[in-house]
Amino acid sequence: MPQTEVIAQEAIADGVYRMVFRAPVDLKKNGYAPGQFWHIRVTDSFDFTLRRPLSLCQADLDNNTVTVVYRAQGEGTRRIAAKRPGDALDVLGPLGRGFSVHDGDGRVLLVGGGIGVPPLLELAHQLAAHGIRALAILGFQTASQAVLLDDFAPYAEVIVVTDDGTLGERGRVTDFLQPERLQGVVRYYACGPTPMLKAVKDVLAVRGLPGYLSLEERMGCGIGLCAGCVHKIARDGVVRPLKTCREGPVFPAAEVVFA
Amino acid sequence: MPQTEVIAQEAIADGVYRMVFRAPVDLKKNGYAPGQFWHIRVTDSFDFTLRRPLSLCQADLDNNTVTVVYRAQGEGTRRIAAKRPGDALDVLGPLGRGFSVHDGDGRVLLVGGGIGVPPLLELAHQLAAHGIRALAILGFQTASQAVLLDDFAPYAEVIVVTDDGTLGERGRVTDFLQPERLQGVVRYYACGPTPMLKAVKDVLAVRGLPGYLSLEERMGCGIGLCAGCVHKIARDGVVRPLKTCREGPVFPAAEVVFA
Amino acid sequence: MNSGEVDLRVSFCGLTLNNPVMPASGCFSYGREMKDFYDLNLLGAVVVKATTLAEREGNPTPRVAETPAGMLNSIGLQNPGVSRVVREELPYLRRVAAVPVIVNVAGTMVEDYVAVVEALNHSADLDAIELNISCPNVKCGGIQFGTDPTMAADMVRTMKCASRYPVIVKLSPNVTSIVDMAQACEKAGADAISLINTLIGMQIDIEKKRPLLGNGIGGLSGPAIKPVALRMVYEVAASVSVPVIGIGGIATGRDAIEFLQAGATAVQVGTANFTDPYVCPRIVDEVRSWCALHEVARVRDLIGAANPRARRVTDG
Amino acid sequence: MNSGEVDLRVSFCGLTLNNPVMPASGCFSYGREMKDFYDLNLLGAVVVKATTLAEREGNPTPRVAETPAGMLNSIGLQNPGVSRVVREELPYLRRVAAVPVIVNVAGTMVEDYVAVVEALNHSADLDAIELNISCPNVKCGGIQFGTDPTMAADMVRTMKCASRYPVIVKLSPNVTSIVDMAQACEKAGADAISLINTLIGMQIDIEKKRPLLGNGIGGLSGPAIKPVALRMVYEVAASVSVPVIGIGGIATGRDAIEFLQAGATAVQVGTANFTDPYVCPRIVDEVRSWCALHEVARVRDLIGAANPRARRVTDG
Ligand SMILES: Cc1cc2nc3c(=O)[nH]c(=O)nc-3n(C[C@H](O)[C@H](O)[C@H](O)COP(=O)(O)OP(=O)(O)OC[C@H]3O[C@@H](n4cnc5c(N)ncnc54)[C@H](O)[C@@H]3O)c2cc1C
Ligand SMILES: Cc1cc2nc3c(=O)[nH]c(=O)nc-3n(C[C@H](O)[C@H](O)[C@H](O)COP(=O)(O)OP(=O)(O)OC[C@H]3O[C@@H](n4cnc5c(N)ncnc54)[C@H](O)[C@@H]3O)c2cc1C
Ligand SMILES: Cc1cc2nc3c(=O)[nH]c(=O)nc-3n(C[C@H](O)[C@H](O)[C@H](O)COP(=O)(O)O)c2cc1C
Ligand SMILES: Cc1cc2nc3c(=O)[nH]c(=O)nc-3n(C[C@H](O)[C@H](O)[C@H](O)COP(=O)(O)O)c2cc1C
Ligand code: FES
Ligand code: FES
Repeated sequence: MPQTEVIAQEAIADGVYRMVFRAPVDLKKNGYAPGQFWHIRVTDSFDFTLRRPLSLCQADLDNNTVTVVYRAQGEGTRRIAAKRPGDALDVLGPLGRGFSVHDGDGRVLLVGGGIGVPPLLELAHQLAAHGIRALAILGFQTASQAVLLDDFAPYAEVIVVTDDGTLGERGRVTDFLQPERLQGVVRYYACGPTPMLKAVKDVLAVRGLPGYLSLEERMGCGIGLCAGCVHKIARDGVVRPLKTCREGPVFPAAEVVFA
Repeated sequence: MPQTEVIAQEAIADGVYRMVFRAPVDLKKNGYAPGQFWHIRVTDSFDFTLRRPLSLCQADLDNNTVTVVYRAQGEGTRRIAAKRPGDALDVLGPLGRGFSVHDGDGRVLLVGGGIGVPPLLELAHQLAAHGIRALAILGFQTASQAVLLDDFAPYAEVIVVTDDGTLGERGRVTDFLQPERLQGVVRYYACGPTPMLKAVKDVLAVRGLPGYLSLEERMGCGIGLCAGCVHKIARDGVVRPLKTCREGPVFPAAEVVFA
Repeated sequence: MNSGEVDLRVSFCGLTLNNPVMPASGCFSYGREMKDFYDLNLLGAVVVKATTLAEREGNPTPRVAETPAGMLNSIGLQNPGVSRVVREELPYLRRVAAVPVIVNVAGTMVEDYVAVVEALNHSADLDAIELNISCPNVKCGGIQFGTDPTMAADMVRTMKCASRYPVIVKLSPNVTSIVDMAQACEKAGADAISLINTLIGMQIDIEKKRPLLGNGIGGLSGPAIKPVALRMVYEVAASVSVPVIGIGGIATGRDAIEFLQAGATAVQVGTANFTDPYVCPRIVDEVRSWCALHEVARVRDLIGAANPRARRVTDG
Repeated sequence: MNSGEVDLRVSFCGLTLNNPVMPASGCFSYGREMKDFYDLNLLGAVVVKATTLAEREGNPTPRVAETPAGMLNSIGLQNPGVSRVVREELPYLRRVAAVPVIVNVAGTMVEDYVAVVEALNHSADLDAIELNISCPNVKCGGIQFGTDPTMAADMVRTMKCASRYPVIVKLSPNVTSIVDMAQACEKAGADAISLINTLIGMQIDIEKKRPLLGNGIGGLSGPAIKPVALRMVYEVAASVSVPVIGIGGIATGRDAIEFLQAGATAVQVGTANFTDPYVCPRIVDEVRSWCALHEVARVRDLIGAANPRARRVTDG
């Protein structure tokens, strides 16, 4: 049953919220992967016809709760941000295919941009649990937008980058992908705006590094009914628009076709 | 400014609520009349396009607050009933023309049906303040729907009538308009469902008793813009559809034309 | 940019509006009520209720119903008739507001429309007429003109001859091709096109097992219809050279900007006035702030910005 | 009355449905996903996504946008093509659901439609076709058939010859007269009429100054369009003798009952599945409870109850 409840809600940066809710399924039994998402209904009427997809940021197995971190930008996410502990929440998930952790990887790279950073936290956590070292290059527009830096610290070596240099390095995440930094890195995982994903893929493809991209397409249903969320994917020799809500949102970078 | 706030909200009968809110105007300076209404916005978005008209039930001049009593029947009133003390409330009012109290009246009759009872409370209060005695015949479907009986007691002699006899007399309010009961009554005031208003008017017109009816038409704007809320009124020799939100909702009974 | 520096003026039909926002016909009566809420000079212009030759009683109640993000109305052109409008309403409106006044004209037959326009010719208290050939609420009424390009064109030609004021033609969305309608009206001499009027809709009272509105059907308006209105404005703006006035579901500054970018020179706000009587001046403020934030010095530079095929129509 | 006693069955085109509720085309894919949410046998029937002759990629993204109480889509008929549908999808659906299956058929030219229907004739895994002459999202596509009564009639006649399954014709609301369209289709042999498909709409991304959807325009659906859909169903039910299937904005049992009372024999639920995947069985429950409370022993007795001119169409 999708009906669950909000456990905690707090603003953690300028317009960015962290919400904890009781998982709508038994996380242990059901299983879940970093990079999967939750599809959250905005209100209990049908005025908001579309749910809002938010990525798993952290899972707490002991309490069977989930954390999402999101920017309240439009009408829907603002309504979600107005929900208080104890309020009912209609959530579907965990949905889609997330990031795969490859046992035996020595060192991997995480690249996050803006609100693409939160989904990498659960990944960092799981990588650490598998004994895989991670370098996380986390980019934000400006210092007041930066989130979760302390949370990453236990699991990854972190490089913070801001467009305006108000925190960490000044520049874009792609400015920090020099070979000397990526020593020993065998795989990468990226989540962020499409232009960033494309740039990251282009730079790292040249080095022959395999990786995963988490795509962000507007979703209708989130569960494979509408074909609203497709992205062109090259697989088995053909390029087809695949549903990112079912086959993704995470795809092997090599398969993702950018226009 | 219409933006005000909820002070109290409580269920007082099966599906019936009493809400107190801060008046959006200074009641003392602005003035108000029993039978006037408040036009309440359901949410702060434009999804509910129409406000909900609710009658003034009580005014508290010391605190500049207003009480409305309403049935949460449809989606809009249910949302209003979900508002909690401290929540913002967008209210226009007091709107329309209410009941006139005539100094010098000895004894008057109040006839209320169902959710038409609450607007008569402020009237009863003002009549008493003018030293006018009132007989209130208050009808409800059943005992669990009866409201405000104790509130009327200080201001009026009350006869309670229920359709099923579960409280007070069994029957309809019009069964209790016998001449012996109405000894000395010089005027009447009625509020309730249209069939009741029509029946009351018919019975009392025969006796030549002047009175007022509070009409209930579906409203668009509540402030005279749309002509949605009209009722046929015979005035100055012509029958015209007048806007009940501006010229009413209270009209002299003799003017009200029923189909 | 400071929001005080934004030039909000737009112009069409020889009229210059201080800003592109006006209340839509039938949602503002004649201004008497609204002036208690705000200074009507804050508006770009005012469009008054449909005026017919004789007084009209309108349809039986209920006349309004709420729908998801919208409403239905079946007012049916209740109005006091053109002579009282000219005598009592327009002079009053002129007194309280120094902004252009547009009178919405309706009727059943061409002769009615002509007679209304001739009566309006004798008044100095208006600046343009808006030809309502699109009201869904009058039985054997204007609606036919509004769904047939040839009839519409004939009507527009006749009106242009009859009227000493510019003629804005208001289109019905209940047609297969809105572009055919708009082009026919333009060819026939329309000075501007306004759209859309309401979509025809219905609601049923399932307890009573009958349509909820007294008239059975009604006109659907409000945010629900905004996507349809915007699409039609976009298409029409790309197909005619006269100015287009956008109407349908506008409730915020962002909505108004969508219509401007689609190619509308100005916008009308209807249903939202019922939800919030202060909505028109608020939309003006929101448009101003958005322009300032986005360094748009003149609001007219937004007209058609998202519609490459639209002529950016403004007289100025 | 006990809700267990309510007879929810309705029938049309020789099919008997256990209840009048089915998911609408394009909002249910082929059933693979929904069967994880509930037992598909709870549905009255299933309508699958539009099927074309060849595989289609559909339109560029974004393909969906939210609007007030509605949404826009510009999927553009993405589907694997009829041969894979017949081979992979329909047999699977038959296995997981013992309810009637209706295949929505689309194309660009009449020959395409014929070829799809011929391919479907070879399958036993469906019970009716729904002729989609109304999709707004294919450029030189089916939409023309859907706006011209003569073309629609020709198409229906051809399909009736070609198909061994009953032919339901799905109408576009983007026309001046829905009744003309429906009557033309009935005369040409349509076994039933379903309506409405989406209204054409648009949204603009004002920051980017361009239409939000990759395709520019899209189809508007959801509660916002319910009043338009209901009005059209009411009009069509009063003008044809074949069964009518109501579609548009249905999200609750009360909505479904409005359509039944307007004259629909059954209803389809589209957009509401996205808001709440459990909506179809919930609507069935709500209809059942309402009937029990109102002492309606057979849901088919509600058909046309609010529409005196409607023939109460149900085979049973
Ligand atoms: C798989 C996936 C995971 C995501 N995870 C996160 C996350 O963890 N944290 C976070 O802040 N954001 C996340 N997003 C983006 C987030 O879903 C949007 O910001 C949000 O839906 C916007 O809704 P709104 O009400 O603020 O905006 P509105 O403008 O009201 O939204 C209108 C419609 O557009 C869609 N939409 C608008 N912006 C976006 C966008 N950027 N991406 C996708 N759909 C959009 C909405 O879902 C809705 O359907 C994710 C998106 C996807 C596809
Ligand atoms: C002048 C006036 C004063 C009123 N005072 C009170 C009061 O003090 N207490 C009280 O309980 N009710 C009162 N009513 C009735 C009350 O306004 C409606 O019950 C309420 O609007 C219904 O809204 P809803 O959201 O429950 O129903 P919905 O069905 O969601 O409403 C949909 C639309 O129909 C209108 N509507 C539905 N039922 C009625 C109705 N019976 N009368 C008028 N409009 C209706 C709504 O206003 C709204 O526009 C009054 C009505 C009027 C006209
Ligand atoms: C109550 C009401 C009355 C209306 N009366 C008229 C009218 O007299 N003449 C006219 O041309 N349009 C009339 N309209 C249509 C509006 O002017 C406008 O075209 C339509 O409502 C769409 O805009 P909106 O969504 O902002 O309301 C009326 C609309 C409403 C809601
Ligand atoms: C995402 C989406 C895809 C659709 N695809 C189809 C389709 O393939 N064929 C079709 O006939 N209708 C299609 N429709 C239209 C629906 O079947 C339905 O007619 C319309 O959405 C109105 O119903 P609703 O308001 O319940 O969604 C689609 C609608 C949506 C929202
Ligand atoms: S969002 Fe509907 S198929 Fe992916
Ligand atoms: S409700 Fe609009 S005029 Fe009365």
